[in-house]
Amino acid sequence: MSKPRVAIFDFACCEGCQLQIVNLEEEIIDLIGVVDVVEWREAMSEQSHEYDIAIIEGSITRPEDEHRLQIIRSRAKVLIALGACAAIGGVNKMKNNFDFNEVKRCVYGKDAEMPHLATTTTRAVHEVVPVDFTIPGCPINGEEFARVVRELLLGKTPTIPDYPVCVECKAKENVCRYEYGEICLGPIIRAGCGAPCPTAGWRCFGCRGFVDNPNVDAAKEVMEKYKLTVDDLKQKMVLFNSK
Amino acid sequence: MCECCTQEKKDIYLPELATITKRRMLNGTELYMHLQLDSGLEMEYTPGQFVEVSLAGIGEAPISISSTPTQKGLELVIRNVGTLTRAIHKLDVGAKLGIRGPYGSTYPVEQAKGKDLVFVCGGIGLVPQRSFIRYVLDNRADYGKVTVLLGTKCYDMRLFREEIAMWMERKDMCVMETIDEAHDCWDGNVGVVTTLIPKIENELPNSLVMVCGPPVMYKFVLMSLAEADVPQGNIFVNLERRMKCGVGKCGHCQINQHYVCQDGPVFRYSDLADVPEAI
Amino acid sequence: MSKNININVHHLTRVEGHGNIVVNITDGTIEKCQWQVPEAPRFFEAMVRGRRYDDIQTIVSRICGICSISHSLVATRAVEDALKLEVTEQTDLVRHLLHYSEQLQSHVLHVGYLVAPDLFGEKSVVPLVPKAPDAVKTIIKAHRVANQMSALLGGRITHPVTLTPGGMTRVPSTEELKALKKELEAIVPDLVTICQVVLSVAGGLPNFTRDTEYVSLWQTHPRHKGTLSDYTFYHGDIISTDSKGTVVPISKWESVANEYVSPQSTAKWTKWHRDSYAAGALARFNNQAEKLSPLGKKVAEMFGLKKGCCNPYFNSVAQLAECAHVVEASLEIIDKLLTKGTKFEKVKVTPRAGRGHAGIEAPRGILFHSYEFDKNGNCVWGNCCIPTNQNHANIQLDFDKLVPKYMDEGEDALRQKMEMLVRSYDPCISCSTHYLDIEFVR
Amino acid sequence: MSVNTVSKDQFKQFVAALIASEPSVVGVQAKGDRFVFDDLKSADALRLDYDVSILSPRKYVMPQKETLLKFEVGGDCQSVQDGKPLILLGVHPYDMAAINQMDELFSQDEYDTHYMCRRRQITIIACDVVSPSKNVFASSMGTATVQHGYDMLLTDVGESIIVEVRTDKGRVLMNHMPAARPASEDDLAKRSAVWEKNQHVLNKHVLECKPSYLPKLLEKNYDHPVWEEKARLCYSCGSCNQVCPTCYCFDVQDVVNWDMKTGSRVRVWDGCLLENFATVAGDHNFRKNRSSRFRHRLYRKGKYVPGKIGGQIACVGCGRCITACTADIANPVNVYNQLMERTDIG
Ligand SMILES: Cc1cc2nc3c(=O)[nH]c(=O)nc-3n(C[C@H](O)[C@H](O)[C@H](O)COP(=O)(O)OP(=O)(O)OC[C@H]3O[C@@H](n4cnc5c(N)ncnc54)[C@H](O)[C@@H]3O)c2cc1C
Ligand code: SF4
Ligand code: SF4
Ligand code: SF4
Repeated sequence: MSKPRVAIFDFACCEGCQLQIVNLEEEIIDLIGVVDVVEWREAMSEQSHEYDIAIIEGSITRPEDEHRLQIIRSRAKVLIALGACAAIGGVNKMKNNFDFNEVKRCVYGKDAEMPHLATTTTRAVHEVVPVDFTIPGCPINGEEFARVVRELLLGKTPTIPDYPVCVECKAKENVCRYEYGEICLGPIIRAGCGAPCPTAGWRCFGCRGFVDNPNVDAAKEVMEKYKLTVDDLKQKMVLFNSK
Repeated sequence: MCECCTQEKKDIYLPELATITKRRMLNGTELYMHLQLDSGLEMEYTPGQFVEVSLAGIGEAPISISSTPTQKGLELVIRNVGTLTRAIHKLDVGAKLGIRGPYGSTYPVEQAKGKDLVFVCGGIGLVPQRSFIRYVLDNRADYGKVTVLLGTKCYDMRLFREEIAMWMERKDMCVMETIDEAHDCWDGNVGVVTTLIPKIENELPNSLVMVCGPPVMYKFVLMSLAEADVPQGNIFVNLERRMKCGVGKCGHCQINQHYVCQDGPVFRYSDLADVPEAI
Repeated sequence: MSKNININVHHLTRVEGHGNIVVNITDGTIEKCQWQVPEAPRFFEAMVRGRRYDDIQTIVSRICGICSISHSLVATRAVEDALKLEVTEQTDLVRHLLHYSEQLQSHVLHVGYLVAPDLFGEKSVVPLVPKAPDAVKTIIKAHRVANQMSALLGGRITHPVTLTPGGMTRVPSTEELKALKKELEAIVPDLVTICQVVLSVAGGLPNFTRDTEYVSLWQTHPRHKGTLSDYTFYHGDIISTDSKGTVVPISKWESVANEYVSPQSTAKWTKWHRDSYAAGALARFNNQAEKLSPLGKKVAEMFGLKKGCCNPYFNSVAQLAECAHVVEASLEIIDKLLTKGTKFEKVKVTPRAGRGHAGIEAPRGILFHSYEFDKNGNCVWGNCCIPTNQNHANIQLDFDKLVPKYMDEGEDALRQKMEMLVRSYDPCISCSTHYLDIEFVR
Repeated sequence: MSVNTVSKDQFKQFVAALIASEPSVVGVQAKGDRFVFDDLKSADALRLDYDVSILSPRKYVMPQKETLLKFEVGGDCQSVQDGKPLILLGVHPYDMAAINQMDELFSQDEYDTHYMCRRRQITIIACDVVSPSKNVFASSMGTATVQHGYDMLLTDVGESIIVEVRTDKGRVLMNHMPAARPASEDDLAKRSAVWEKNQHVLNKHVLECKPSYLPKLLEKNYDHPVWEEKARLCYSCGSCNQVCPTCYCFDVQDVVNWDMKTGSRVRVWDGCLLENFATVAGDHNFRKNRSSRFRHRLYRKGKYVPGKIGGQIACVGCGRCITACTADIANPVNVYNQLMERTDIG
C-alpha cells in the first residue's frame, strides 16, 4: 500500500488546530510513518499539487480564498474540514452579526476602505465546497484527529459523536455548572472533546457546534428553571454558532 | 488474569476464524459468500439464527445465516450499507472473517412439520428465509405445501435469481415474485409484496406464515394477513435491531421486554402483538 | 555574480500565518524589497463589542492559536483593569506558571521544529527524524512536558479555559504541582541537550547586525522583585533600549506602539524612538539579561549571546536562554505555591463601566490589549496590538540592510537568509489584526 | 461470618495498612464539595461519611472503557482480561445492591468472562450510610441496607465502627486489623439501630407504592401522557444513564494502533437516552422520539430488567439521576407516582 498523500491548508483562523497536530508529540512520528505529508505550510517548506487527502483549516472570508479552496477541492480525493472555523465558521462568524462596513471602520478607522480589507460573509468550508469529513472543535481534539486519520486509512467511515458534551462531562465526574447557577452549552453541543471546559470549571461555550437535533426549546425553558435568562443563553450560543 | 473464568468458560466475545471459500455479487449491493470455519468443524445451527461477523479492526455485525444445516459451511449475504459491510465487500476468496454464534431463536422447524408454509420475503428478507426454505426442500416429505412470495424494490436488486428460477420449475412448491417498479426486462407482477397476498388467500388461514423484510414492510404485510384471517400465532416475523453483542448484554436490540438477539430474531407474532415497539 | 534577482516567496512556510517576501533586483539595482502580510482580516476588535466581560478572553484567545495563553491572560487582565478587580497571590502565581508553560512550548516549537531545519539545511523537521532521531525525540519530549503543563494549568493546551476575570476556575492540587515539579526538573538536562545540538549547527546563523531599538516589559510589580520572575513576561510597564531607563506605564501603550502607515511598504508599522523597533526574546534579553536565571545565563554564554546583541538571527538563541529561565522560574513558583498549598477561590464580579489596559510578553514579544465596558459589563470598545505587527517594520528595515549585503551570494542564498530572518522573529501573522495594502509581484 | 468492633483510630490504621500492602485500594474521597471513588493515597483522604458519589462504583466493576480482545487487523483475535485485584472501600448499600444485580445479569445465560473476572478480583468493603444525600430514596426501594454481595461491611455507630466479615476475602483483610475485638451485644444493638433508622431516613422522595408493584404499574401506562410531558424537556444527554449504578448498556468499538496492523476491541458505556442508540442501517431509528427513549429507561428500571432478575427493581434509589438531570425530569419516583395518580391499584 503506498502511503496516502496528505496536504494541510489554512484559511482565516488562528492555526491552533494545526498546532494540535504538532501537539500529538511522539505520535506525529507514527503519523508520518503512515501518511506522506506533502504540503503543510506551517511546518515544512515543501509544496505540492498532488494529494489524496486535503485538510482545510479556517473559514472562508474573502473571494480569493473561495477560489483557492475550489482548486484544492478539485485536486483532493478526500477533503476534511478541520476545526471550528472550517466546520462551522468558528468565532469568525460573529462578524456576520454586524454590518461589514461598520466592522471595518471599527477596526481600521480611516483606512477601512483599502481594497484588501474587502471581506464577505464568513462561511464554513462546507458552505463553499463539498466536505467529506468534519473534525469539529476550537481547537480540535488531537486524539480525535488521530483516530479519524487512522480510520480513514483503514477505509472506515470516521464517526464524530452525535450526543451532547454532558455525556463526557458526566463521565469525568464533574459537578454540573448549572448546579452552581451558571450557563453551560453542554446539553446541546456535540461531544468528542472530552469536556475539558466544564472539567476545568468553565462552561462549555459550544466550540464543536450543535448536535444534529439540539433541544433548544428545552434549553430555553431550563434557563428559566435556573433563573437565568434566554438572553444569557443566546449570548453564549453566538460565540461559536453564529449564522 | 482470572483463571476461575477462563479455564471453564469461553469468552463470549471471541470470534473464531473462518475462510471465504466462494463469493459472488448477487446484485449491485448484495454480496453472497460461502465460509468454512478454520477449525474444520461445522457450525450447529437451525434456520433463523444469525452469527456475529467481524473483521478485526473494522468492526462486528449480526448477519443472518442463509444456508441450511443440511449443507456444508455457512452462506451469508451481506448488503453494503456501512463501514464493516463495505470492507467485507472488498474481501476475496481466501480472506478470513471472524465468526461468533450461532445466536438467537429459530424458525419453528419441528413444529412446522406436516404444515403448509408460506414465506413472505421483502428484499434482503429472503436471506434468512432462504435458510428455512432450503431446509424444507431438503426435507421435503416432512412438510406440507410450500409457497414463497418474493417482493423486491426493483428488477436489478433481485437476489438468487438462478435459484429462484429453479424453485419456480419445481412442482412441489409455488413461488410468486413481484417488483415494486416496472422494468423493461420484467413481464411478471408489478407492485409491493402485499399485492401477492390476495392470490393465496385461501391457503393462508391454515398455513404458518414466515415474514421477513425491511422495517416498513411488516406493518402492511401483517395488516393483509390479518385481513386474510391468519391467526397471529401462525405468523413468524424475523426482526432486525441494532446489536453490539449478540448475547443479551449490550441492550441495543431491546424491544420493550424482548431482546432480539435472545428472544428473536424470529418471533411468533402473537408474542409481539402487544409489544408496542416491535413492528 | 547574478545581476538579476527575482525572489517571490508566496506564503512563507514554517511561520504562523501568511507572509510574502518580494525582491526584484535588476542589473544590480534593488527595485523592490518587501515584507508583506496578506493574512485574511478577522476583525476581532469589532467582534468583542456587545459581548459580556467574561466572554472576552474566550473570543480573543482565537486571535492566535500559538499564543492563545498570552492573549487570554492579557485580555483577562485588561478586563480586570477595567472592572477594577484585584486577584489573589495564588491566582497571580498560577497564571505565571500557565504563562511560563506557553513560553516553553512556543520557544521549543519554534527553535526545534521551525528554525532547526534551516540550520540542518532541511526543509522541515520530517527529514530530521531519521537524521537526528535522538535530538528530535528530546525536542518532542520537552514540548510535551510544556504542553502537559499548559493543559494542567489552562484546562487544555490551546485556548485555555481556566481564566476568568477575577481569578481561576480551577487551580492545580498540591499533588499535581508536585508531579509537575518532577517533570520540569527532569527536562532540564534535555534542554541542555537541545542547546548543545543547536550550538553544533549555530554556525549557520548569519553574522548580520543592525543597530535596533528593542522594546519589552520591565518588572514594576513589587511581589516579583528579587525573584526569577523579575525577568518579566507578565507584569510591568514598557521600556526600550532607547528609553534610557524611562518606564512608560501600560495604560499609555498606544504612545509607544505608534501605529502608522509607511509610504514605501505595505504593513501597518509601529515606531517609538526610531523608524521601527523589535519585540521578542532578544528584546527582553537586551533589556533585562542580568535578571536571567543561572541556567538561562549559562545558555546565553554558551552561544556568546551578550546584552546589546543586534543580530536578529540571535532571537532564537535568546529563546533558548529563556527556555532554561522559565523552567527555573516555574520551579521557584511551584515551591512557593507548595509551601502554602493551593485551594479553590471563588470569585465574585460586579460589573461596572470603565476602560482597562494590560500588557504581557507573548513568546514573540510585547502584546497589548485594552477594553471598555458599559455599566452592565458589556464591551463597547476593544483594541489589541500584537507583537508581530510591532516587528513588521523592523523586518523591513532589516531587509533593507540585508539585501545589499548578501545580494552577491546569489538568489538562493539570499532567499534562504531572508526566510531565516523572518522566521527568527517567530512571527505569528495569524495574530495580526491590523495590516494594510498587499501587492503581488509575479 | 464474624462481627467485630474497632475504634476509629484503629480503623484508620487498618486503612493505612491496606494502602501500604494491597496492590490497589479505591475509596470514597472529596472532589470539591462532592465525592468520588478514586485511588486512595492516604487513610486521611477516605470519607466514609460521604452522602453519595458522583459516579457509582460501577466504574470499577464495568469500566467506562474496557478491552475485550486484542487483534491483528483483518486477522485473529485473543481474549484480554484486564481486571486486576482491587479493594473497593466505602460502597453504600444501594450501590451494593446494584452491583449484585449486575453480577446476576452478566453471569446469567451467556456468562460474560470479562465482567466476571474483573468482579471476582474486586474485594468490596461496603459501608452503611451516615449522611443521606439530598435525593436518595433507597428506603423506598428496599436498598437502604444490604445483606449480601460484600466481603466486609462497615457500620459507623458513633465512637466505633462495626466490621462484619462476610467472605474469605474479607477474613484475609482482617489480618490488617489486629486490634479488632468481637462485637458486643451492645455494639450489635447499635448497629441494628443504624439499620432501623436508615430504612426510613434514606427517603427524600417517597415512592407511593411497593417497588414490587412497578412492573404492573408500567404495564398499564405505556401511553400515559407523562412520557411526553417530561420528555419534552429531555436533552437526550444520557446524563441519567451515565450516573446510574444499574445502567450497563454498552457499545463495542475497534481501535487500531498507529502501526495500522494491531488493535483492540473495546467496550464503552452507552446510554439508551442517546438519540442514536437504536438506529440501524438505512438510518431507521426504532426509538426516534425523545419520549420513547425517556420511557424506555423507566421501563427498563421498573419492568424489563426486573423480568430478567427475578423481579428486583433495577432502580436502587440512589437519586443520582435526579441530581444529574439538568432538565430536572429524570426523577423516577416523580414519574412512577404520577402514573399512580391515574391508575387504580388492582
Ligand atoms: C439479526 C440480524 C440479522 C441481520 N442479517 C443481515 C444479513 O443477513 N445481511 C445483511 O446485509 N445485514 C444483516 N443485518 C444488518 C446488519 O447487521 C447491519 O447492516 C450492519 O450492522 C451494518 O454494519 P456496518 O458496519 O456496515 O454499518 P455501520 O457503518 O456501522 O452503520 C451503517 C448504519 O447501520 C447502523 N448500524 C450500526 N450497527 C448496527 C447493527 N449492529 N445492526 C443494525 N444496524 C446497525 C448505523 O446506525 C448506521 O445507520 C442483520 C441485522 C440483525 C440484527
Ligand atoms: S457542566 Fe455542562 S457539559 Fe457538564 S453536565 Fe453540566 S451542562 Fe452538561
Ligand atoms: S434510575 Fe436514578 S435513582 Fe435509580 S438507580 Fe439509576 S441513577 Fe439511581
Ligand atoms: S439526564 Fe435528563 S435531559 Fe439528559 S437524557 Fe436523561 S432525562 Fe434526558
